[in-house]
Amino acid sequence: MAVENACACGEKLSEEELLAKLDEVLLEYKDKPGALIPVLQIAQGMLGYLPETALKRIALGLNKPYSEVAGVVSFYAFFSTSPRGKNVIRVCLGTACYVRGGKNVLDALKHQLKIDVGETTKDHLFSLEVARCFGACGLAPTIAINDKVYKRVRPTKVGEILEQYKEAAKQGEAHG
Amino acid sequence: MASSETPKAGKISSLKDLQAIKERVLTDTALRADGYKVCITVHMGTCGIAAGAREIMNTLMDELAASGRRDIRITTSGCIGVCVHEPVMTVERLNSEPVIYAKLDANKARLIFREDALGGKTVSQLALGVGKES
Amino acid sequence: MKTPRLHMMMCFGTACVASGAPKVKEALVRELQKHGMQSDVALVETGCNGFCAGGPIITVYPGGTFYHDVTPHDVAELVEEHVVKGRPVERLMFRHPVTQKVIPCVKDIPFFARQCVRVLHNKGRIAAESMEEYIAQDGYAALEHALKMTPEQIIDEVKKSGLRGRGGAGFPTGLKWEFCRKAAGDVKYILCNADEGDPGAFMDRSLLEADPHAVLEGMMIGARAIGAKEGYIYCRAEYPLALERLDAAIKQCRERGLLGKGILGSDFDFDIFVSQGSGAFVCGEETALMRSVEGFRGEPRPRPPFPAQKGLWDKPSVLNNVETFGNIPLIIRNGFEWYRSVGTAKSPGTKIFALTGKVANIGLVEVPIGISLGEIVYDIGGGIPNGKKFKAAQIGGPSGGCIPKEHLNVPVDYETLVELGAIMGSGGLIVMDEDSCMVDMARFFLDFVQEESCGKCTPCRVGTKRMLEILDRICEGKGEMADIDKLQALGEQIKDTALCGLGQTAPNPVLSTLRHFREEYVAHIRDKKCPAGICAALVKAPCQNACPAGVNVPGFVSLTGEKRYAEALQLHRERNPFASVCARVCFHTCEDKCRRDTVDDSLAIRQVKRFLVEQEVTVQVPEIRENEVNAKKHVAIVGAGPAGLSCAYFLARLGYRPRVFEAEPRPGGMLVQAIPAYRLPREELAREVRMIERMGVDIEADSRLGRDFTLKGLREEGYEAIFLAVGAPTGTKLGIPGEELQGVTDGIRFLREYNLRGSVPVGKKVAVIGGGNAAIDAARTAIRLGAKSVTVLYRRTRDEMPAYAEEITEAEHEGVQLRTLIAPTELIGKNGKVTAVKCSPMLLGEFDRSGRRRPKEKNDAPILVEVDQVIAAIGQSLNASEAMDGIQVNLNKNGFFAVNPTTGQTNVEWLFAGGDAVLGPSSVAEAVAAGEKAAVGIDAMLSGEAHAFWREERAVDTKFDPEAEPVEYARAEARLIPVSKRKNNFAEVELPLTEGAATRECRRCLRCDFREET
Amino acid sequence: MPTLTIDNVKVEVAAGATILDASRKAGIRIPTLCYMEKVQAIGACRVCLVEVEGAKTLVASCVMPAGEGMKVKTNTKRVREARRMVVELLLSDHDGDCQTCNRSGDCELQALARELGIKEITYPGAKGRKLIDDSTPALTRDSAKCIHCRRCVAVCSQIQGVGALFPQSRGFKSVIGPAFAQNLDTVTCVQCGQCAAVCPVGAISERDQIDEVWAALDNPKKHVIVQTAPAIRAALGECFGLPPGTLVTGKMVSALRRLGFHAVFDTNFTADLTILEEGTELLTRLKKALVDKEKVALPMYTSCSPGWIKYVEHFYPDIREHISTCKSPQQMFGAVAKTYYAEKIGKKAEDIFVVSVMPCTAKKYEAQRPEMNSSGVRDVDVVLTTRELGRMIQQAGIDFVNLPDDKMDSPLGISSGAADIFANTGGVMEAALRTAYEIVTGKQLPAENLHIKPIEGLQGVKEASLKITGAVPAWSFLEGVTVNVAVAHGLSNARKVIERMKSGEANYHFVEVMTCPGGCIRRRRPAARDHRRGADEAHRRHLPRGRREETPQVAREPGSRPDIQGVPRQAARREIAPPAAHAL
Repeated sequence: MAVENACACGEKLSEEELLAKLDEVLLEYKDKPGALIPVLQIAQGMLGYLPETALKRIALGLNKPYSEVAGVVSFYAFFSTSPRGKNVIRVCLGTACYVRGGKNVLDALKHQLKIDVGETTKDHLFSLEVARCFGACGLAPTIAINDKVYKRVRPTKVGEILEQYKEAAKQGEAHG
Repeated sequence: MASSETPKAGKISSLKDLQAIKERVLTDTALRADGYKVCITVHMGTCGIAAGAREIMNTLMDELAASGRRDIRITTSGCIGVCVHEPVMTVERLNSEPVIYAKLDANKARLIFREDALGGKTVSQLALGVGKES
Repeated sequence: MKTPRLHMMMCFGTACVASGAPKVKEALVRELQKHGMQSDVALVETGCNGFCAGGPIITVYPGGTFYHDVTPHDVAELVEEHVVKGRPVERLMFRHPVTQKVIPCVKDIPFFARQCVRVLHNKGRIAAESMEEYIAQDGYAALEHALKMTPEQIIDEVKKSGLRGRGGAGFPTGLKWEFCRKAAGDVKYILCNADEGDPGAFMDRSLLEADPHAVLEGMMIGARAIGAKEGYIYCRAEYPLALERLDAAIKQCRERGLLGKGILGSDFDFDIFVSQGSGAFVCGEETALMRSVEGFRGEPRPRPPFPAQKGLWDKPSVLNNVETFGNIPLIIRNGFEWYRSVGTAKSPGTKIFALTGKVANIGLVEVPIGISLGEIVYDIGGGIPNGKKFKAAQIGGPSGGCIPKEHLNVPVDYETLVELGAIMGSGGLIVMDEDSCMVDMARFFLDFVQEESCGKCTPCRVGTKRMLEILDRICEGKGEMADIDKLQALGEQIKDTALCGLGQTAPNPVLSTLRHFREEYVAHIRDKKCPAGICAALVKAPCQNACPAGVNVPGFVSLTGEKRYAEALQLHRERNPFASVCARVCFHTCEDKCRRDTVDDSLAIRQVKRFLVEQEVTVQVPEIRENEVNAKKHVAIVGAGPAGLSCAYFLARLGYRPRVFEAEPRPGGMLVQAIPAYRLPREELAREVRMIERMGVDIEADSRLGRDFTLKGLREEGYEAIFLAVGAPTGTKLGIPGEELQGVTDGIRFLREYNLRGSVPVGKKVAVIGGGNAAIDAARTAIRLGAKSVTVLYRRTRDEMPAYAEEITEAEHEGVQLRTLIAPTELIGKNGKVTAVKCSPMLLGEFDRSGRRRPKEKNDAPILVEVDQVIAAIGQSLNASEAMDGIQVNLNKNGFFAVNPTTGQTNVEWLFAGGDAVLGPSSVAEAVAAGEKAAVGIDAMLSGEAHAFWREERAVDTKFDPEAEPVEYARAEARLIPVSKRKNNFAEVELPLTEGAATRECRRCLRCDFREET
Repeated sequence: MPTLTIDNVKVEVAAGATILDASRKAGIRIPTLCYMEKVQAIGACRVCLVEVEGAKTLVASCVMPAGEGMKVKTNTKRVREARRMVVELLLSDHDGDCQTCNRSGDCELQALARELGIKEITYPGAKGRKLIDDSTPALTRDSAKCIHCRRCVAVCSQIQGVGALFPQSRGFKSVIGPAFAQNLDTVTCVQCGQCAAVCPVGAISERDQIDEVWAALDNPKKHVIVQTAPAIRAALGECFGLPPGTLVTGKMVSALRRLGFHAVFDTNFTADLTILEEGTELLTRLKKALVDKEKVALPMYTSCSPGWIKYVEHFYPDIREHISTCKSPQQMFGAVAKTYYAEKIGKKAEDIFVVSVMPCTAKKYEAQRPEMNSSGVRDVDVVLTTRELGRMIQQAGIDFVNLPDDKMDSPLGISSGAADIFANTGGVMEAALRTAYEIVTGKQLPAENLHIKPIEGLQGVKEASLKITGAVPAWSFLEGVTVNVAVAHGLSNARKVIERMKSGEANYHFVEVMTCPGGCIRRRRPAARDHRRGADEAHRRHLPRGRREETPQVAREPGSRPDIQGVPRQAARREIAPPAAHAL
């Protein structure tokens, strides 16, 4: 589920290079049955999201109408066609989390970040999403920031959690 | 410290292969079984460790591995208050009174393991007493 | 390499990893190295252990010592004590939720002990990524066996086992396989549905994480049976760990020849591929799943043709879910007879449930099919935490329904659940307590299916949207009564017309809540009230919502915090005249709903009020809107209890001059007759009664309906409306032999006699029968009046007693003895006087319709309790016909007056009723609410419209900073006078808080009522 | 051969037939919306629900196979209420401004609502997104009117192989449309109008250009002329309640004159020209290939179907050179009208306003192509569809049915029989071959020599071979040559031909492609009332009419027509568009 657009060495690839890599993938998958969804998953893994250029390339490469590719992309919740923030916050609204106050946590996040679900903050630091169920109902209510799951989150603790990421971003800037 | 996967994994192509793996792994994971026939407790209080309980423990584990037995459990416990007799261990066979062995060394431990735990005979010359600690 | 002497099985399931299992493991490695014991201990990463709420979890073998909630800080102690010294660390062990006794060993913990672990037998026992450990637990033996069978024999065995698909609908697996086997074509596929997407369900994830090979083995056997050479596992991308383990397991199988050509030396060629789902719930539907694997939008198509004929890439295909495949190796290895040894005849075997929601032990449980819901919730789940009451269990996710407490006893099997409007589903079991709003719950599930509808067919695409819109309206307080019928009709039609299983079951959560919780819908629509306090638009603050009288709790609390006591009291009396009474005897449902308890503990609202009323020097009369027309109208109120007096109070505020008739010599009803003075000093009540009199209300005492006046007479005198608030004054009989003996009385008579006349005969050895507040009041009164021993006999356990927990505790402090699980069967007497109570020992059996366990006789020898007085306090009733004078008033099923719940009006236009006479024995706050409603109803009837000006929301101008963190004070403790100083008198037991303590307590309020200006 | 009972009527059907098939056979009508015979049966709209004894829920009759002994009920309370609910739900999500909708009176949803006796919408609520797509010359789309029947998706992807329209997003938020619900011009739409033809409501329709025509007619400076395609005269009558297929040529001409057109012509005139040009071009290409050994693009594909040209530009830009350089009859007419005809009547090209009445929305697009300005201005100004013309006649208050007959104008008014078959699949090729044959041999092609037959396994593709014997001296190099030809209709079939050529599986010299299945004649939409008979049946009954008119004409070979001789040939040729970037 890692969607970082960097390779293991930490080096960032340009979009051109990434698209070239995508072409290699397309070549490999070209004649495989049912290739579209795996290719989309790989592409999103590489690019972090699915920009129009990539989707058109995929449509060409797999010989499918672009409208059909778009129809598939927009059908599945996992795919995103806009870049997401550096940190993706997902609030679990599965039943267990919901009955244990997940909605209040979400409200608190919306309030603090001043964005709605599906949006990204102006500084591109956070994107806010809701998730159906992490399968970690014992820890409800939960939120996940990137791959880290926070358990038993209370609306009042949200600020503290966000602060860590803001701090980390500041440090990163200072160093980078 | 990792799990029991063997690096040199060959093809599994028959029931025999499956059984061989089962035998080997069950020995490795025997500790997790519920039932046991013999329980050996090495008393590893500070004094016990100072007196060499670790060595006793290692010896016993080696012996256990060599024996291939899965129904013997080796555990540790704290000091039982007979510090002068350390290292001390208790061997308890199912349905019989536990026997405390004292002033052990590796050789004695090996002997006790073979005679008592495996053979079912109390090594009376090394026994400190019969009965539960505390 | 040394052989490790300890195996630490570390749960590395998703929940434990999220809880920090990897950090704990790091710490363990470091700590073991420090002791040089890294080779003494094998650290084994297992799959999900099932006890998800307690992660991280470590089970140490030998012995199976179970540690939960382990943090890196605990590791040093764990190594030093358990590893080095062999002394298990008690602090980290499991404690029984009720007895608090430590249960060291995993197999003894009720959560595990009561399960029937078959499919999950490897969970927590083997390293999840080890194929060899799987083989050591007889893994792949079933495959080996199956390869020696003919495909028909395999299918036959599965058919005989009676295994039904665990994905939801419960179609017989063997039959499905047979169809596919018989379908024409050389190329066939077997698919595994691991797209588990029900909110609250994680069975499949856990099984995949804990025992991936079991699923692979099941698929291999299935492939052999149907003749497939390729298999696909469709697993959601949201399960990274399960995907990782699956990939690893498949790789191992390929490397070692269990996948590929000529498996285990046979002619069986087979391989498995993983297909990642991308977040579409509808892909759980089989035809949609196959479309998704093919690379399209996962939209279902109509069946027939069934996938067994035309499935993946139009080839015959079988799709089973993870758990179904997990069952297959067991059946082949152990035979169908063994398999059928648990479960029911129609549904053999076990079912795994993801037990979540408001239950103590959240986690994964495997139980025999047919076990009762109550056993799962209480015995395995450990019951409902925080002393809340079970309300319903939601089974089957968005396609399922709610099972209310009335059905805790039903067996959980496919047929029964369908009968109750739920479905087995894939195994999500969400427990809901009194704080769950069923309308909101239905809305939540509908919102889910609505979001997840593929949009292909009209009923699901548009119909569910319309249902959701109606539910949204209801939750926002904009619903109409006709909406209920619309929901019902539309829901039933969608079920009948939608294209696929998702659409056909989408209305289930709504239909099932409509069936079992219709009154909650009605409350939202008619009363604009969300009883559970969840629906934001209807709930200003949960405490206020929970108050039957609707007192602005955050308002008076924050005013008290600013020491504006007069304003606080005035605000309280806007909705409830009995501030001082309620400060002492209120049930404080507000505190039960207080959100502060999500931080630490609920606010001590009643004690704040107790302090507040103490500050009142002279009682201020509230706002009265004088009205000459109203003043001339004659309104009679029968009964000067809290309901009658409240009705008078609110009528007076509208300018009426009602007259109250009271049968007893003193006004107050149960407040004066039943509640002892040590809880409610008489002067406190009298002050508030005087306030009402000062508002222009006449109270005529010693004036009994039927004796001193009649309803018809009142009518003749010109009374235009009459409010009946006569209470439920008669004690219920025990219905056992010996009740006529001397020394036998009922609780209400006993209390009334003492409270009104100042004396009552009290025995030396008193037995009080019952578990309600009246029983405890009687017991504590008897102690004060000099009884040597007072014993409360109750047929259930202390947990089930309806009396306040704090009252029971104080009673015990004062010397009252409690004997539970004991039921009187006979009162034995000598010379006409009672001498003993013969009792039967009881035990708790099945769940009754109130959701409590029904006591049943234990078949032990009867117990004799020696007594010289018996006070039976098991209930109160109303003898309605007595005073009705031939007027035909409708009664409800409990024998009380039936009224319109919003106005209190009976079927007789001019006759209203409320309080205990309608509800049966209930609280003061409920009586106040009933009086207020009747006042509004009477005014509306007399004047043609309602004028309840006090119901308008008024802003409170107290300061509040929403950004500030909540203050960290702990809940204020009540101050009580010592037992020795109260045991022999009727002095008030509880002392008010100090001003400092009270105002500090007020600042603990989270101000849920606060709304940002927008 | 299962036998089943529907509403107590016993009916036997072929294996594989659906309940819907069976009920039609039994004479019981079941309403449908998303169903299109032989094209789409997806059970999505749920209008065709019936009750089957023993089934847990109602079933969609369009997809449920008829089973032996099945007992079906199509008219129970349960069925009626379910159908009503489905249509009510559709209406609740439908931008129901019927009064202003161009499909009012010709709307299947409207008809269904009336038929089911819907009086109120029980469950009103929020409606889906309203996206108006005006991005193409040919079509307008209004997502708020869409009822998600997906007929357009089926024709666009299955019949045309274009795939411009697909469901986007999911659930209530879903939109049927181009990628991410954007405009048609962002995807590879060929503007063939098949989607508009099958749309049961007003969600996709041809761009309405009536007002532009009125404006021209009202402008005294403009000389407004009209050309009508052959298919119109068999279809226009339907707008006025005449039975489908009634020929109304004379009334149409009268009506056009009353509308104020200065001259009324027949596109067939330039169809003959097209055939002549195309036949000659084929021969020229063959000559270059066989005699001059030049590298020349073969096979030659026909060029009169604008959707097909756009398709090639989108999907196969590398074979652009293979397409005949001839203009389509419509564009030839426009060019001729604004040059040759203009000169004849002494007007400037810019003062002439050319209106075409065509059965095809892509013609609107074709007229807007940048290269279509041989006359220096736009050759064809406005293209109307049959329905637009019908509406114009209604707007003018003309009593169409009782009009007297009138005749087309000369010199552009008459044509050979060859042009009359032009609108049918295979028609262009047959006419062109006949012309070429006559040029080469001086004899008429004996009809029995041309056996155009379907290629086995390839639906919608036919092929034939013609051996040339007795060539006149000028064409003697063709003596004994076998010319291989193929005919494809529907773009997905065209794709098959191209792929076969690319893979070397086939070797054709001449290929006719028509964008629409069955050719131009079949592309028109059945009226709403036809849905009760089934759209396909309605089509079937229209089919023979185009050919029927063949006989009364004067000459069978356009080359022999005297009036064509004076027409400037350069007006007949189009420029090949520069290679467009593969604009997906």
